[in-house]
Amino acid sequence: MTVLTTPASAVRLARQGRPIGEHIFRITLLSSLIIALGFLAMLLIYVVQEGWPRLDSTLWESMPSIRRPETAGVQSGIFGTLWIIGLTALMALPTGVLAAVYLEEYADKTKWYNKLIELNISNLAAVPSIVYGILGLGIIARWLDFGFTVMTGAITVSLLVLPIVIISAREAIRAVPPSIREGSLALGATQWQTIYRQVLPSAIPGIATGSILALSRAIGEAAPFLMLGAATLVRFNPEGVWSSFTVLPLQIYSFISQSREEFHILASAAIVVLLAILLLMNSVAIWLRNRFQKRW
Amino acid sequence: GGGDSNTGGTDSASQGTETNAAALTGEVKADGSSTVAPLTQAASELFGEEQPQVKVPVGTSGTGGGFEKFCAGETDIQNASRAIKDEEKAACDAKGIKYSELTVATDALTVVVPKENTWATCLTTDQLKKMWEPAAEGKIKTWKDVDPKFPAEELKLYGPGTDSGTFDYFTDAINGEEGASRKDYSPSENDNDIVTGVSGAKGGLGYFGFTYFEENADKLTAVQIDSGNGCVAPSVETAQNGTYAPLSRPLFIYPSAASVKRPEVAAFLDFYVNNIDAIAKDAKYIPLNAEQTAKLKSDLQALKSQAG
Amino acid sequence: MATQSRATAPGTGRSLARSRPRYGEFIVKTILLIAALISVATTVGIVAALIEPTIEFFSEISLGEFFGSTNWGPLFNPPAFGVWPIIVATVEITLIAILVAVPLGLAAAIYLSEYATPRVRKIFKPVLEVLAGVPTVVFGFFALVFVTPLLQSWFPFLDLEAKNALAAGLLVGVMIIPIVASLSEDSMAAVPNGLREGSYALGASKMLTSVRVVVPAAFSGIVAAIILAISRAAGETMIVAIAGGFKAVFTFNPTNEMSTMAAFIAQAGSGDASVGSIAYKTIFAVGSLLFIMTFAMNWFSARMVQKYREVYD
Amino acid sequence: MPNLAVRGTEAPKNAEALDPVFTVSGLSVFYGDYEAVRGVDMNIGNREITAMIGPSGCGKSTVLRCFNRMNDLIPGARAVGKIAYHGEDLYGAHVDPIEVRRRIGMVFQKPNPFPKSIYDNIAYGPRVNGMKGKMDDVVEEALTKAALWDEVKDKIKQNALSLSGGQQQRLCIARAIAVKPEVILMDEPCSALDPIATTKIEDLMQELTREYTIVIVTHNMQQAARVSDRTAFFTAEVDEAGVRHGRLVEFDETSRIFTNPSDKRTEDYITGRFG
Amino acid sequence: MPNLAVRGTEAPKNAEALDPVFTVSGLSVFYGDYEAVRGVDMNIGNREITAMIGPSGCGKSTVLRCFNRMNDLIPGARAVGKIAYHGEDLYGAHVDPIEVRRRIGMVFQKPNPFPKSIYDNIAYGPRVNGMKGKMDDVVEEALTKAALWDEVKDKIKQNALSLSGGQQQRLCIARAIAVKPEVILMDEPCSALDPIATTKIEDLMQELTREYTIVIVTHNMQQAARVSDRTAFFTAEVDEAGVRHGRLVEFDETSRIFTNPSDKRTEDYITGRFG
Ligand SMILES: Nc1ncnc2c1ncn2[C@@H]1O[C@H](COP(=O)(O)OP(=O)(O)OP(=O)(O)O)[C@@H](O)[C@H]1O
Ligand SMILES: Nc1ncnc2c1ncn2[C@@H]1O[C@H](COP(=O)(O)OP(=O)(O)OP(=O)(O)O)[C@@H](O)[C@H]1O
Ligand SMILES: [Mg+2]
Ligand SMILES: [Mg+2]
Repeated sequence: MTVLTTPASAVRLARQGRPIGEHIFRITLLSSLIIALGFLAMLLIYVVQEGWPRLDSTLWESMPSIRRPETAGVQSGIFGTLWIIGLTALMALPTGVLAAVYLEEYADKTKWYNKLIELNISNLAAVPSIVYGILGLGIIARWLDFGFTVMTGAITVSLLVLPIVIISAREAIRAVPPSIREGSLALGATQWQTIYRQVLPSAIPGIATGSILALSRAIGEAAPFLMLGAATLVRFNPEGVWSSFTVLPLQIYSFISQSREEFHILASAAIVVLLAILLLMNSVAIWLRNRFQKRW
Repeated sequence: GGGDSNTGGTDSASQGTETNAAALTGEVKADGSSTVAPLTQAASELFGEEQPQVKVPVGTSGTGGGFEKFCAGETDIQNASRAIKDEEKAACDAKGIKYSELTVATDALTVVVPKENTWATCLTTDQLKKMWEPAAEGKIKTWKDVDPKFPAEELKLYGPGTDSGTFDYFTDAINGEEGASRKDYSPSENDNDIVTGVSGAKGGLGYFGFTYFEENADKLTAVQIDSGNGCVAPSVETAQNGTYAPLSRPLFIYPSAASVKRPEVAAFLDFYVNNIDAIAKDAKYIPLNAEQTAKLKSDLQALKSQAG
Repeated sequence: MATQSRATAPGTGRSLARSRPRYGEFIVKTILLIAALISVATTVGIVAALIEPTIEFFSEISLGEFFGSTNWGPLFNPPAFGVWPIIVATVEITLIAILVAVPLGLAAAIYLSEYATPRVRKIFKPVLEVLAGVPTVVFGFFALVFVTPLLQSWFPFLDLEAKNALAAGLLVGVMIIPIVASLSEDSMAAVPNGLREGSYALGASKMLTSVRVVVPAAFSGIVAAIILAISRAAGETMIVAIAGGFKAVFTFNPTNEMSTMAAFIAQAGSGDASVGSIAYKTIFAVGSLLFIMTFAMNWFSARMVQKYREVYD
Repeated sequence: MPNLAVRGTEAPKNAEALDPVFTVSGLSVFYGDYEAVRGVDMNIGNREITAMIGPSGCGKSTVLRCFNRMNDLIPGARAVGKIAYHGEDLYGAHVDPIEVRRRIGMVFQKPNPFPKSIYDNIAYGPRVNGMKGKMDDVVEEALTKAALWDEVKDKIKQNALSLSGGQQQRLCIARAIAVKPEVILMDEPCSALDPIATTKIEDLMQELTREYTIVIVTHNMQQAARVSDRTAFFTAEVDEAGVRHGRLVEFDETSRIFTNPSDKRTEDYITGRFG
Repeated sequence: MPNLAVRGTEAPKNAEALDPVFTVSGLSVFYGDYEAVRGVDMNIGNREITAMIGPSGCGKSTVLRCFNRMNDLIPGARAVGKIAYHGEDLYGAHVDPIEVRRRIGMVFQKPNPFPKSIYDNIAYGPRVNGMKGKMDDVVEEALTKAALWDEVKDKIKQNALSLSGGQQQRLCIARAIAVKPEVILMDEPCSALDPIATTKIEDLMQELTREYTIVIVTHNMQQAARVSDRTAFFTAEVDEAGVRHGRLVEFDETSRIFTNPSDKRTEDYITGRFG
């Protein structure tokens, strides 16, 4: 092939002094991401370093103590947190997913009451957690007379995270291609059969992600429990839903409030435990997401 | 749905001393002031070694929040850093909750300054009032404003939160009226913040319980208080014998008469009272003197007999 | 044309009528509706919990005093009920948080959506989501014992107090970065690729395409993300309670200790104020105000997002 | 010069469509206030292949989806006029749309297998319809009829998404057959497929027409010419108010439509002068 | 019998393509390890319309996107061989892809106006390219050339998404013209449009070819026959290893391709026996 000399278009295709702004922009973006994650890294390093002396088995084998912080543990807090998370998962996740199914698959979006439900859910997602504490105290603990029990705490937190579950489950359900629904309906399946057997299984990865985000939030909340006046020093594990309890974040808060240095070390160690539970849950989410996405 | 008590033995409660004959079960709910909580917490821990089946959760809803629950019959023991107020009495009466007031320890409110502060070794109650009274707000800005002899170092005030009994007591004792205080100080629920705040500012001053001072004696100096009878430093002795005035104060628990009928509550209270010295030390408060201890024991007996 | 003949049509022998009853569908729909209505019940519950003490509060304290003064101290003697100091603190901390979170979060979102390879995105997004799950007490603790001392030693001239709005706001900002980043990234990813290609085909660079095509097209989603982040920041309790303090003095200086509305509720709610007292009712009045503020903001943003949607679709 | 090979010329099965499965009269379809299709009359003959052709947006899919009431699922969609299925009004009050869809199967433009195994894809329809009997046999039979059995019999438990596009589309046909429908509707079943896969699907349609009535929408005139017995040509007309409505222009034997259309618009369209 | 109206027969502009804009030799395109297109040689003549036709998946879009380096944006995509633009290697080290795209415009299958006003859509390109001068004139000129000015001149500040599909596609062409490119690439520009809009775009292409070189990918043989000067027919072939690769089968004047193709596969395709 003969290489022809360029005729009319004498301007060649070479770079014509493109600004270095392009590179600066890219680097700025990347550093923003790194700064955000840098905070996380710094925080992790700090608490691990601070809590290091107490990161041993007594931490989860013993009960908290005001007398001997140096050998105290946070077992009751761990169990309390696990109880709350478990119950929240049992209550908030099914309710949230069902509500999402209603809104995505059944609700006629032109009806005022469905619009109201939607607006209400997005509003609730923004309501401060301390206000949920007021709700829990006034309505659940007192009015329903559930007292200051695991049940009250779990219901309060469930209501707190419910909007998150609903919103993310809706996203996941919406992401299931309509062709799957049509395919099922065209075979004579009913709507619920279609949802239960096609839509929900396909939406599992998205629902799982949203659920874990919601439970992560539930794990870390202290403010509603503060309002509920959950006991801070509890030297026993909850035995049931009507038992008194405490949760890790609240214990951490009370440790921070103590003046003795040992309590601060203990607080850092407890934070490491809390973060470990959090990371464990997140990895489960990622595992679920990847596993189910691979299959489908 | 509270933990209803079920008993191992009915005899255990009334005999005052060391009743570990039968294993008890049930739950003794305590709530209230976070200042008093360490005492009840320490009691709960020690009691747990004797009666491991009895659960004693200790909440820290504050004296006010605690009284609300207590007068609604939701808790058995109320920790209070101040005496019950009239409206709270009314609430308890309305629900038919009977109780008595037990003084379990003494606290000496300690006024602290940082180590760098060399001028304020002793302050009169008038000087304190001048710093803290509502009228001082925005006016008394430096130490020099308090007393011309002091340097013109900026005055930075730290104290417990306005909702605490400690605050109420201090304002009453110094400013003459409960709750009357300048607002532009740094309040904190967390005494540790006061330690940090005061030790970090040369012109800092704050107050809190004696315990916290002892733990931070390396960072802070305790100011001697002169209420007209010369300078007195806070200490166990001066607090117990009442010479550290007007800043030593009693700490209370309010057991409910109805709850005392339950053997596990009675056993816990017996334990509490009988070991009050060790408990106060463990909680880092100033223990009662012999006379006060005797009164505590008789008060508990009176409550029990009232409960029947 | 065939008129409607009997159900036993020729060639099929079976009618098209329902062969078996299907009550199940109805029951299912009812259960689903109930699940959706729980959220409405929640709102009703919140209002019910707040309304009575709030009304009692305002029967004693006039709206004029509540909103007309800058002197706040419901627990002092004499008490003062000018709510502005805690509103200012709330707004200021929220502002600091937004100043931190919006640039960082948006930049991170643009990076993840426009620049990162799928593998990088797959790693970074979950890590960012971990940041969203870090308990707020932890952020508060970190702000108090690490960030504030750090700032004090780096910028001594700021004269930072041991508790201050700056460190609290900073960490609230870090807490909401993932909300901004993750939701914005979602809406940028939803921008049809055709728009990007259209821009590249005109000789636009990646930066111009991101800034002038993708971001504007995803605008409604980004606004929604920011509004949600603002609500979270305004209502955040533990970080401000631990690191921001409780001093409610009317000031705009973020190096000072400040009490936000949420911090006030937490403080007074766990304090020694006696129930039924005016101080106690103040908790509910402030709670109502905070609830109304977030609700209004969200409602407003929902409207705005809807308006933009109309423009862009 | 190219010449369109027309199946109709070779074997027009029922010249008069004596045995109509669907009788459509005065059918108009609305989306909200918009009348997408106006006044359609046509009969679909038993065990024939009827093709619907026409430019984009003329309402082919809309009409097709009326035949198994898939349009019910679109909020605001509404059919006016009459469609009788074996003489029974398809939109009658007592008619259960779910039963309709079971009896009148559908295959879509883009193959849409469920993200399950091949086996489960086929078994799904019979299962949700509460069919009893040996599922293995049902699956094998359906796959055999869809000319897919030999290709997949060794990997029946494998995920259906791992099949090629053409195999997926045949799977979708097999899935539709498995519930033993009476009619199969196909909306551009080959437009996502390569030529080889297309040929296979076309052969399959010819095969299936022994047992089933087939209605197919296609963009591809060559395809209509090759496979169908009858062809309906739709187009979009602008009315006085400037609104576009789909209309049925001509409906006749495929051979007639492609060799001697009676309408000028049909001729223009198939000779490529238009669209 | 239908007869394809062929533009090429009427006016073959440059019988020998003496003045090639693009010289493609030995072009293969990979997506990762997959060789999607193998060994393409073709020349694109100046101020001609070149059509690329062939069954789905044969690599038409892939080749087209090499001409303005849009493939660079697909992770893993890689072109091997040579494409010279006026003799200059398009993939040379010194070549700036952004400059390439400015000089070689592109119009996509689905109209993709930015969600901005009509005015801003047109002005976007000149602005990002730092062009000076009166923007109003640039906008008017581009819209006029794209035969859209009269229809939109009164609502120039209105959102472009409020236009009809055909108008949107002409807007996209106007947008491409506004940066004063030398070549316009079009990837199935009419497949989302109705027949009337299609006719308008085709007329526009004829018009534009006075000033621009146009390369168009189309599924619609009638369209290729109507508008193009030269036609390239691609198909997909399965190699020994069972992998499908796109190949250029025949490249010639449109009139020749449609009346007297030299390759059997081309003939099969255009007569509809295939695809
Ligand atoms: N869900 C809907 N809501 C409103 N209008 C619709 C809807 N679906 C289709 N239409 C309109 O109805 C008309 C007919 O659409 P239809 O999909 O039936 O056309 P078609 O002939 O199948 O076209 P194509 O060949 O592009 O598939 C079009 O104008 C379309 O815009
Ligand atoms: N981004 C990509 N990654 C991997 N493979 C691709 C990608 N894009 C296209 N291909 C593959 O390259 C081959 C050619 O695709 P291309 O889009 O060029 O075909 P086409 O001729 O334009 O088809 P159509 O007519 O359907 O648009 C196909 O096998 C396709 O699957
Ligand atoms: Mg269609
Ligand atoms: Mg293509």
